[in-house]
Amino acid sequence: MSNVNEYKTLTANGLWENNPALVQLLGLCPLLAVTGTVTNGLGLGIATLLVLMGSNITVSLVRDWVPNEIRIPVFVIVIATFVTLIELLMNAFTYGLYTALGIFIPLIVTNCAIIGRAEAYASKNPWHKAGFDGFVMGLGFALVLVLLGGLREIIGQGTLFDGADLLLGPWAASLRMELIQFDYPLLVAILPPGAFIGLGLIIAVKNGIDLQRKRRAAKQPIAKAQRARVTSQ
Amino acid sequence: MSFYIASSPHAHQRRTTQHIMLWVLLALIPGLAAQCYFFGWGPLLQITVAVTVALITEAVILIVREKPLRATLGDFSAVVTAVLLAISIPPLAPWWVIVIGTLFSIGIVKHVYGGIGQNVFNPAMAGYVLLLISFPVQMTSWMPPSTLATFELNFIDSLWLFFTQYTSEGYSLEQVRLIELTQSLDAIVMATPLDEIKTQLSQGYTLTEIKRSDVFSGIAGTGWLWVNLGYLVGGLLLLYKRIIQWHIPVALLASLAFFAALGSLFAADQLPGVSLHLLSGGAMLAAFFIATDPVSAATSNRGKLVYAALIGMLIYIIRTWGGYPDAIAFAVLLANMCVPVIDYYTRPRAYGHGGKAL
Amino acid sequence: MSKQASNAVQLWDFPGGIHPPERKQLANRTPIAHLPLPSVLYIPLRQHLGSAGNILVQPGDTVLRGQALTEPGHTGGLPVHAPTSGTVQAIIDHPSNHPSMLAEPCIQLIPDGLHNSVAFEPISNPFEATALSLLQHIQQAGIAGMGGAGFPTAQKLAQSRRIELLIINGVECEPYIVSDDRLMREHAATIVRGSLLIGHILGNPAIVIAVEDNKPEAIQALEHALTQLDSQQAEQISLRVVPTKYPSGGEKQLIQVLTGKQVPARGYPAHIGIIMQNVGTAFAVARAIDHGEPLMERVVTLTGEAFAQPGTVWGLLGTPIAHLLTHAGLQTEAQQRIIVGGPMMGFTVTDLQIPITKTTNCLLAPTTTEIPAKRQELACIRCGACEQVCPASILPQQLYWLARAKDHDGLAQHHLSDCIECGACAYVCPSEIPLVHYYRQAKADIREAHIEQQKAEIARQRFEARQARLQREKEERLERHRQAAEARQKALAAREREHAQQAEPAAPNAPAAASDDPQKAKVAAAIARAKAKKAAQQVQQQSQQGDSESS
Amino acid sequence: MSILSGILVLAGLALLFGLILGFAAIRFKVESDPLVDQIDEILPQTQCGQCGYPGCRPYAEAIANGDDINKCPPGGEATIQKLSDLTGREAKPLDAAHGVEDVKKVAYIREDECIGCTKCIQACPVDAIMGANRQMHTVIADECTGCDLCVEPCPVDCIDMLPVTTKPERWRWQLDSIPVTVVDATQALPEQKAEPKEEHSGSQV
Amino acid sequence: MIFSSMKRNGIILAAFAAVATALLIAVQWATADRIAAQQRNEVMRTLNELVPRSTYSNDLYRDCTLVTNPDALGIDSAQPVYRARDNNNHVALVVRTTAPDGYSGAIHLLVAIAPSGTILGSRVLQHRETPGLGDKIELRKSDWILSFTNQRVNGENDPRWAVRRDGGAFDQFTGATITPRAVINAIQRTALWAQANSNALFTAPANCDAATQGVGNE
Repeated sequence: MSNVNEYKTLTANGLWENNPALVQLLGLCPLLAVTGTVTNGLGLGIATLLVLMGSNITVSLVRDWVPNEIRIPVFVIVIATFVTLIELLMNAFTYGLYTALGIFIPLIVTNCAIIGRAEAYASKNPWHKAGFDGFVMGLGFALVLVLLGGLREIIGQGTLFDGADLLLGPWAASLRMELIQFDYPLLVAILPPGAFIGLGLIIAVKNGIDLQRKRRAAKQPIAKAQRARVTSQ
Repeated sequence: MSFYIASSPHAHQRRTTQHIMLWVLLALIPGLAAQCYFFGWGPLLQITVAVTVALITEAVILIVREKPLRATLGDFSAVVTAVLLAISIPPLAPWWVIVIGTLFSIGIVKHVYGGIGQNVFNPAMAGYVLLLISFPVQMTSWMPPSTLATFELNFIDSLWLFFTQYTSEGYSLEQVRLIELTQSLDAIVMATPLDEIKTQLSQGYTLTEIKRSDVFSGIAGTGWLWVNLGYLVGGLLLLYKRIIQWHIPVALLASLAFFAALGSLFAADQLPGVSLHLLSGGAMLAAFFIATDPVSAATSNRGKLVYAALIGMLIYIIRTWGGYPDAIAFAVLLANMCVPVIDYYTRPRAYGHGGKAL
Repeated sequence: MSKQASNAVQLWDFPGGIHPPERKQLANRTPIAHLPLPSVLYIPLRQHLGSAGNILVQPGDTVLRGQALTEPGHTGGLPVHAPTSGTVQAIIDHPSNHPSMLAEPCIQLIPDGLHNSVAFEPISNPFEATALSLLQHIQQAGIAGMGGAGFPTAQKLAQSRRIELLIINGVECEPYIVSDDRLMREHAATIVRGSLLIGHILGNPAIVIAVEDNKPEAIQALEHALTQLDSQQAEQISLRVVPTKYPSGGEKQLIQVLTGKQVPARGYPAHIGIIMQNVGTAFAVARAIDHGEPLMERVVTLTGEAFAQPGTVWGLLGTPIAHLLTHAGLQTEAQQRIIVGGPMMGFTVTDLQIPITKTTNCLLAPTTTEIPAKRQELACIRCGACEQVCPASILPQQLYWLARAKDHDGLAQHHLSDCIECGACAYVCPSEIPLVHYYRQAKADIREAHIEQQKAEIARQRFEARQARLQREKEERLERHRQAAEARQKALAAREREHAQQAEPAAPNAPAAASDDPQKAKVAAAIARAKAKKAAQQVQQQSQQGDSESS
Repeated sequence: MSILSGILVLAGLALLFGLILGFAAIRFKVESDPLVDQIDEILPQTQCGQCGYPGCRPYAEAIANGDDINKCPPGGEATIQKLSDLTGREAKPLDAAHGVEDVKKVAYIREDECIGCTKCIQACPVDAIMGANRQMHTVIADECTGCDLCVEPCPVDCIDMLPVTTKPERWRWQLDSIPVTVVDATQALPEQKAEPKEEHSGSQV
Repeated sequence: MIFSSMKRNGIILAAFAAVATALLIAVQWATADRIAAQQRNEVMRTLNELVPRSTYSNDLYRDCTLVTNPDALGIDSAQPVYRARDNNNHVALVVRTTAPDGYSGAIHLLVAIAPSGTILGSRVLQHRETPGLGDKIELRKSDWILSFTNQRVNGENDPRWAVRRDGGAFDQFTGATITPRAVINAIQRTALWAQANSNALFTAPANCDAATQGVGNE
């Protein structure tokens, strides 16, 4: 029972309460650079998710053998290995996306969200929980990437799923939607400043929702806590 | 009868934010008049739309944020922002350009940062940059000075162009912007003088050759010279009324002139000189009206000198080597970012902290 | 000679400063007036910086003018004197002449109208007397700095450091106030005499009397007084005219103007060999030494357009301000401001019974057209105007943000403690932010936090000491029990042995029966009372709960 | 060959760094953590026990071991903020389960009702109550932390918690706390004291 | 104690590094062929857009020579030239070239030229022109680049090879004339050079390796 609860908490943390992109504000460099379209966001999101899961599970499995002093180097080795693996695999199987995401795949190594989870969670919990944590954290990160990519794509070029075939194969070319036909799209959305503004707005919306929820939460009766007697009386 | 409780000082110099902003608006008039004389009704149309949008946006945001409406709307800071943005963009840029720009300036750059006094960036310039990088075509479609223009635009034509991009007779903005040059039979489409120089230089012409064109009046851009002089007059008025202090305008212009002179010294025929830099673009507007925005500028006198000199240098660098034609907005925003550092390192030494410690 | 000298000497400038409208003509055209005696005086025990003295009188005592009502206690303090003859009616808590108007102990004196004085004891040949005896005399006269802070004068003059310069401050830079101006015009010779006496106490340093250039009559009067001196004294003392700029009368600023030196932060002028005294203090010192008169009255400016007859008056210490306001013909309006002090640094009061004290130099009652009411505080636009006018070269705007954020460390780093609260920053602020008020509150908060921290430290030590004591006591108790148990066992063993030898009945020791103890009855009664109270509370609580549930 | 050399080079490097880290871990070890002392410094030392721990020091130890930082009503928001700054944890609002922030108070014993039972003396965590058996007790106001632990043990309910009175020199410039008095203009100026009528405090700051 | 700590940490870290490296090497070995094929496909896709697959019969990807000619190609480094042949007939040269004088720096292009001098097509590979103004040289933004297809350069002073504003045959962009000028010049220059050196280029040895062939369509 407590297990179920723990998974629930992990899920809420990863997707909302402690979302790596919106709350921890980690891994912003790839997040802001590649989210010009949904496809790019999704690609990098999936890559990050895979790395995060892989590294979390591995770190958790080896945690008993790793002395405290060298845990960070070991984590880095694990993460770097996974990133390189993903990079090689993407290069081999999704070449178009590989060229589109370009230099940002190796940058996943320095995504603090990953080493942060390894340090904060995976190194203290069993492998299945760590893996699940990696999955929801990665999912939370990927969702933000996709959301931001979607926003920027719609405002900046009026489409959605442009270039999905690069990621998902030729069938996905039909996913492309032309939502709005701009004569003059708001180019800033696709350019890097648009990513900053967009992320800022998403964070603002998230905080706004949190505030609303807090306000709405019914005032629970306050249980009086036991007061300690400092003295024998 | 009741007694009134208040904290000292009880006396107050009656110079309020509102007062300052109204003077700024007043001082813009000479430059604006010159702009209208040379470039038609466009600036006035832009200002009308910009001020309306700015006030509505600010009012809506203030209501949403549950802030006092009268006091903030009444300080005219939103109006100043709107006017500065409106006169910075091409006179007949389509209406939605200024609407988007003003929305961004007031909504995002001013209020998301917390409203007046809190914004890190100059709202008008941030709005300008947004427009420039989003709509480069519209934002570089400048009108030729009326003395050179092929078309004479009346108010109705301007209105049509502003809202539809075509005159009532169906001429497009592109056509209206044509100039017939006297020394060659070519007709060219007008850009700003500085942009024109950059284009021509890339074609291998020398500066002396370029400046023979009608677009230039010998020392600076035709029309643009008078616009800049107009803003200079307005700026001097602000200085005289002590609305602004000399530090920022002088340091900005001096720094820009210094680098321009340095450039001329090394490559007189490849780099525009002092008079072109000071009088052909938006240098005067920037020096007296934009960089002096108190909110986003440095605070101490020494800090203001550093801040303005930095803007001058950045303007020169971006104009000479940058990817966009005008540089003022970028320069001001970059300098805005440096303000905390400048402020930190130009703190005055507090009384009694000079000698040995006790 | 003095005029040429004063013009030739170099002056410095201090950073910042403002030029508010001076409006001194309102009150400086008429001589200092004497008022009829008020019907009651509230003489605060504490009118200076420091602790109050010990009370020497009791309700019902008849006192004479100049009689000491308090004496310095073991914690120091300055005596206060009866400014007129009369009867001590009571010693009460009365609203104080302080921005908070919180009540403070005062001696309530009913004047008898005779104005009989004690026999004053002047010092006949003061320049022959020792500095120590003069200082004692000044302290017994109850003289405190009359410029504003009210620091006991004798304490300030009792310097072990070598003093090279004595500055007599007649700058009076704050708008409206003309007390020192009038005093200099009418009693220039006494002021010069007082200055020389103070100079004598300090071992004859150079003496400079500083006056702002907007007081030509005062300058003339002082110049005249200086020409009356013998050559040796004239050599020692000089008059210096400083340009008008607020706040050039601030101690630190005036030192900078006259000498170009700055008083080190958290230091005193004496650290750089300088002592400053107000002209009013110099006057009081001269009166005390030459006439034996303690400090009983002072010049108060009554000014502002709400007065029908503005001017200056001699106010007896302890006079309720209502008496002075009536005298000057105050015409109140709906939202009347009564400001004690000037328009830049004074504070508003709402109770007109607060007394005049040794530091009350001005009562300002402006009309709302003259000094408009405060408007809504707007957002700071970072214009930096405050920074330009700050005479202490600190960053008012940064301090404002830090004060709002309650960042005490940041405030300390930005030298909040060097703020002299002159109000120049708030005067120029286009958003009308009451900056000084923020600083005052922040300073008070910092002071409070400091006091609380000291108290917490003491509490912690006491708590730890107590814990240690309890631990020790517990161990001792255990030890005693152990010993007792051992003893019991020994005794038991012994008794058993004894018992074996002979059976002896031991008479049980009857417990002390003290049933008729009155104390016990009282205790029982008290416990019964408490129980009843508790029961009543419970009933009340239950009924309240019942109410809240039903509602 | 290149495969093997790749592995060897990386393993060698890792070995080297591992050796360095192993060396550094022993050589540059930081001695015990003074965090508890720092936390204890921040706590108000009222020793009131409202946090659920017997005194401030035990609560400081509990915080250092991960307990919440919002359980100290006497310290209030200011203390929570400081603890948040020190520990890097989120500054949550005061946990109302432990009580609410209140004005500073000091205990006062109504001496005529006191029966001299010494129970309050034993309850006082800072030994701020003087008295002996069957003697009237009194509180040393300057030492009282206002913890109110003495109130409950008193069998005769003779202890009151009174708010600390402000003195002018410790006044905190709260102008809006000064009541605005509405006075009759005709009565205000002559010497007879007008009876002020309290009204809303409409002061401007 | 210090030595045991060093030994333990060193060995564990080294073990991790060794395992990780071995794993990576294994994966790289497994994917190497596929990656090479992907790169080749990418290059071929662009090449085939310019030179239709049906018109040549050789292995265009391998039939590549490196040429260093800063005057003609606008860049100091060696550039690949692909040779399309149908049996032994010369079909086309595909040259990677550079316009160094774009508004914001160099523009990298691929130009296909028939031995006759006719331009078969051109693509922009990489540029940093102003978004919204100069970036219309990309095929994704505008089909302006297609206007060179089947054009011919008649000598160095061919008046048609200029933007309209300068009296030429090609459109400029609103608000930007520098960028199209640079591209036109570069294509003209490259075409003239390729035409003049056609035979020499076709007979040069094939000496490209994978590293220099990346087209990097960005």
